[in-house]
Amino acid sequence: MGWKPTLRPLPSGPALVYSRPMLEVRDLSVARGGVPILQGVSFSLGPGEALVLRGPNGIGKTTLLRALAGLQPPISGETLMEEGAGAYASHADGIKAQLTVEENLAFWARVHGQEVPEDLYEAFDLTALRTRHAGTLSAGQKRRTGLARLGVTGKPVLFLDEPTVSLDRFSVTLFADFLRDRHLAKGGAAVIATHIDLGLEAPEMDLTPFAASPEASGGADEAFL
Amino acid sequence: MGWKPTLRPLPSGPALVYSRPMLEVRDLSVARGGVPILQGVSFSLGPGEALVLRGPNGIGKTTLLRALAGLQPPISGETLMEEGAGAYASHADGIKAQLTVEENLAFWARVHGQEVPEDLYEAFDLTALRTRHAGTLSAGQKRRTGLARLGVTGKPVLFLDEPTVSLDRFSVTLFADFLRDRHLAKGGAAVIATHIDLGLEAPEMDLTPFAASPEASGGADEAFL
Amino acid sequence: MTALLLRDLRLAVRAGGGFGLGLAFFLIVIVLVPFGVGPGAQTLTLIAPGILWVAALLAALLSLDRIFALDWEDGALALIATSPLPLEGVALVKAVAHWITTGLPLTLAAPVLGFLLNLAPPAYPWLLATLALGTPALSMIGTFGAALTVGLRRGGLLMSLLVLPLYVPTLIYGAEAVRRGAEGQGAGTPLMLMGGITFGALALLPFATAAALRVNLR
Amino acid sequence: MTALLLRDLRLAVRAGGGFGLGLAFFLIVIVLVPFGVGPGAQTLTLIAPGILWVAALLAALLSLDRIFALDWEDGALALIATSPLPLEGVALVKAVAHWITTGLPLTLAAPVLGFLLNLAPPAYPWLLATLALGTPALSMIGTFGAALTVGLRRGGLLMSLLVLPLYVPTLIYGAEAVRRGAEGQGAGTPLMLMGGITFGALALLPFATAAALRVNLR
Amino acid sequence: MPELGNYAAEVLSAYAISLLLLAGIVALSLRRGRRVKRELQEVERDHG
Amino acid sequence: MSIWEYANPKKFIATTTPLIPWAFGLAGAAIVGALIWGFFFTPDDYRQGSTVKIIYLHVPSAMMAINAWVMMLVASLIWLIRRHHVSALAARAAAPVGITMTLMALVTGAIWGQPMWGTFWAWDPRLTSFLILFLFYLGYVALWEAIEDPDTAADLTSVLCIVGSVFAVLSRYAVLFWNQGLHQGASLSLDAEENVADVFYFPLLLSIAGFVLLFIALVLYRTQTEIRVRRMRALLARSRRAGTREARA
Ligand code: HEM
Ligand SMILES: Nc1ncnc2c1ncn2[C@@H]1O[C@H](COP(=O)(O)OP(=O)(O)OP(=O)(O)O)[C@@H](O)[C@H]1O
Ligand SMILES: Nc1ncnc2c1ncn2[C@@H]1O[C@H](COP(=O)(O)OP(=O)(O)OP(=O)(O)O)[C@@H](O)[C@H]1O
Ligand SMILES: [Mg+2]
Ligand SMILES: [Mg+2]
Repeated sequence: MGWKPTLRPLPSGPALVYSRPMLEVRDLSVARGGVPILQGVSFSLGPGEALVLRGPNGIGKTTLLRALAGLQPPISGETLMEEGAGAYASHADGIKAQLTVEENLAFWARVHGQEVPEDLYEAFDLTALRTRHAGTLSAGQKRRTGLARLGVTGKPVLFLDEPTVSLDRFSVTLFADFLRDRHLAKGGAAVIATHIDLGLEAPEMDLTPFAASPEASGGADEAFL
Repeated sequence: MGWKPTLRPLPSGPALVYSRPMLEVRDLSVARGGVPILQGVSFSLGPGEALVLRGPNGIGKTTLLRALAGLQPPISGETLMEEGAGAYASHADGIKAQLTVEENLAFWARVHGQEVPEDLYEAFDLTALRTRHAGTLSAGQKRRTGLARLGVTGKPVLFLDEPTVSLDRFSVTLFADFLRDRHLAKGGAAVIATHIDLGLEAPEMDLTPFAASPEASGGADEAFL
Repeated sequence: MTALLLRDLRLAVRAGGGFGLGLAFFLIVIVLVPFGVGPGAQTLTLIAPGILWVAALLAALLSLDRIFALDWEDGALALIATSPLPLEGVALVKAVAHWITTGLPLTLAAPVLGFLLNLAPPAYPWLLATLALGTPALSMIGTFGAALTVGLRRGGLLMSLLVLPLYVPTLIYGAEAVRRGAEGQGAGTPLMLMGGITFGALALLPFATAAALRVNLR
Repeated sequence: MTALLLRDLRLAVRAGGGFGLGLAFFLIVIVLVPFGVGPGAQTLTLIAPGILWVAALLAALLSLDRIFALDWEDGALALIATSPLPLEGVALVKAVAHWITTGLPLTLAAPVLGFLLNLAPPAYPWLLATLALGTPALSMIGTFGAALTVGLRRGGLLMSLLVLPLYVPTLIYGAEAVRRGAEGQGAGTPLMLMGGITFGALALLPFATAAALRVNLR
Repeated sequence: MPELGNYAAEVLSAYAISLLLLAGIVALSLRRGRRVKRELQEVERDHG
Repeated sequence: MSIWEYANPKKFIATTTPLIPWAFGLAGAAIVGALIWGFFFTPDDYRQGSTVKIIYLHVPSAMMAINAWVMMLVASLIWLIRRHHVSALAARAAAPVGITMTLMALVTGAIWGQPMWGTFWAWDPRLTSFLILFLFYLGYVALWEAIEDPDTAADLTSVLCIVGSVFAVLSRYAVLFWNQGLHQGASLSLDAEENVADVFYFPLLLSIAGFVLLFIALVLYRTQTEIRVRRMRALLARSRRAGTREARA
């Protein structure tokens, strides 16, 4: 926040026109802890498209997603996206242990001015857990609740950081189905960092080639080099 | 830990005699939140053997591991293991953000009265990160540090709950190698709950058939039914 | 916005850290002081206004770290920041929720606790008035302090250090008004000055708080 | 054991929540009190022993939640519990670490702060003696309270509620000894009684603390 | 009504407050007890 | 048959249900009788005037405030040693009753203090000890409320109750050391010389008996409520678990 990711807002128009990208990233470089991590990342996503980010631990997937979501400023390059169109989901999913699954989702729905769709519980196999306090869920059940939150944000562009951690295989399929049938099919887009196979037909991008060279410029420390 | 898992300590003897199990679980039933979760779990592990626990989210893998590690009492059944032979590792890995990787490992080594083996850093690809504060690591790097901790406990029986969360494929291999070559090969044993394929030649046990029936007896709530 | 307020109040009630506790802490500090300074009634009457205000301030202080820290730890704060809610509004709502769970019950209970410290009878209305007017400022200033330290794990003590100096003017006017009231003098001036601080804080600090949150989320 | 102590001290220094802060809080409370009760020198002299002790107690209190909560959240506590260290020893070490980071600096700094409150000169040695003897009890009792509430997120306020009543006897003897010292009377009796509490607490509370930890880890 | 002398206000308020407190705890206990009993019956019917 | 059989929740409910109306009835009769007797049919004290009538409320409530804590301590020990759920729940059930009694003793005492000592509140050791007892009760109840898992809560509150009892006693002595007070000594001593006059004594005894009965009735009833809450919780938890498994299958 603070810094707004949109440099030039795209001219608005019907959301489903295929040819206009929903998210365009041009020559982006990002830093973490004052050190450049990635440089020259470019891609663009249209409605209904997803991109899977790959790369070894520590290459900068989390950093890139945070920059795209507007949580940290990039060193250089630009991100074009309609203002307020992005939703970010990380390991920490903002689910309160003291509230029930239903109350948690209802809160996030109200924050985004949405309703909780009835079939959302089914889509994430949460029907039997609706009235459970989130604190008493198993790791995977809690994660499913966190993912179900994405269904009530109403945001068209999702930035997902390792969404399937702790999920069993069946739940991974549930999540892939959700993404394909309920998000992308409705004209949404998604950037997903993951180490496993999601079972989603989406292009993958390995970040290894974009690792910043040691001489890369930028980063908060640059002035002192 | 309050309740002691060892019912009858095994007669001590040379640790590597194959025929004597290091961990024997007989007809174990466990509860969570006062409700029986699993019943009738039995298995035994000899030196050099590992067991992979499988099952959908919420079946009770975490609960079973906690009971085996002695963190919670079982409803019934017994766990035979030499006292103090087990080490438990969960999602939370006790790595302090303010200490460096080296300091973190050194602390756990001293707690267990061990030294940090020099090649441990290499085994987990941490050599370049030794002097980094753990707080500045990426999710996977932090996880590797948490796993490296297992190399300094000196405990022969490991209970691992989803050890490979956030790890990339290469790191998963590193971890499997560590387990195979440095732990099992030296006569250790391990029980591992995971949803992914570790690349380890170990028997798997699906917990689904052991799910407690709704009429199962036991659990703190039993007196009230 | 109301969704956030309701959720915060519900969490305060459920999490077993809400309503009653700030009050109980207030009570305890008031009870401890005579153990320290001795049971003499005159001494107590003399220091009662000051001690009541200092205790109110500490009770407000001790609950500050709940304002943002829980939402920070589980990631809810980052999610709220990327939601359509304006962060300034979020800051204000958080302060209001804090006031409802601490400042308000404190104000209502203060007269009863006045007895314990042998507060002079004419001071009671002033005690109520200053607390009603002053505790919102404590909550708002505290929210700002909480926003500054939200990224630090268990930054509670540091936050106290940052916040307490900011509380000084409110404390001085508040205690002074009660003291003058106890002596039967008019206490309108300190009361008005305190009101000024409260409204100023409510008008301006949400912006500073939001800025601090943005920096911490980066 | 020493490994744990050293780690805790190192964390306290690094985490920016250690040494200085408890002290700074102590200082601020001492500074706030004259703002609250007014600057009259006699009044201050009168209440100085009590206020000094109450402030020391609050400063100790505010840092209690760091004792176990951080280790709880990142799972280190469960790992320590399954390690060869006896949990009773862990409880004692935690209390010692807390004392070194708060009680000790507080004791050393108290005479300086006595000046601010116009403490009577003969009281200084007694202030030092009571704090040196009493703050270990505060740390140990606080560690017990922290163990009771460790499972609760941000249970700080609840912990205060549980711990402060337990502090009452220590506070009474401590402040009474200083007051008698200030008046030039012998203060040996309260000092000895306080010593009894301290040693009793150090001998017995580690067991209660370990029991509470075991329950919470279950 | 007995003659209470100078202290009528004190004595009467002591009785009033005490009886109020006693009635309060009894009423709260009974109310919660009844509600829980009713809810338990429902739960036993639905899930027993 | 061992007494511990009543520690079974079902057995406890079955046994106590017929007793509760009697306990409530007798308690009500005794208290109403004692208060009417004391209020209308006893003379004024030559020194205290009519305020002596407050004794029928003040002394029984003060005694029950202490007795309730002692009962909680015993129940906590039984829970920790024998792990009978009913005793843990009885301790929980008793705490709010104890709080009420403590408040009542404090309020009647404060009102009594106004004519006798000229102030509502003085830091007299007796009164102060009661205030500390009140704080202990508050902490105990707050801890019960804060912990979600009932067995964990029972364990931790029991530990707190035991440690708290020790410190409550220490506080009592500390307070006595700190300030020698205004309050009168025990009036119901065995030494007949020191007892209050018989006119006040018998209604007072009746009132005390009524308070004891009321305490028993309330604790039994509230324990039943706590047992039902636990039963409800257990049934819901099990059926939810069954539901999860079906959904998956
Ligand atoms: C808030 C204040 C007070 C509290 C907490 C309090 C508490 C107690 C307690 C604990 C007892 C002991 C019962 C026993 O051990 O037998 C008691 C008895 C008594 N109190 Fe108070 N008291 C308070 C104020 C007063 C006042 C102001 C008076 C009147 C002057 C008073 C008169 C008595 C008398 C006459 C008894 C009966 C003597 C006895 O049986 O011990 N109390 N009170
Ligand atoms: N606060 C920080 N200060 C300094 N360096 C940091 C900080 N946080 C992360 N880094 C470094 O930045 C790099 C990128 O981290 P990032 O978290 O983006 O990796 P990642 O691709 O998400 O890895 P993973 O798959 O393990 O989650 C890593 O090398 C990491 O060590
Ligand atoms: N504190 C609790 N109170 C009540 N029920 C709980 C509690 N914690 C977990 N459960 C329930 O117990 C069951 C077993 O949980 P457990 O964490 O052992 O599952 P798991 O097999 O580890 O699942 P995952 O793969 O998601 O980690 C789940 O159905 C969960 O909902
Ligand atoms: Mg990452
Ligand atoms: Mg699990």
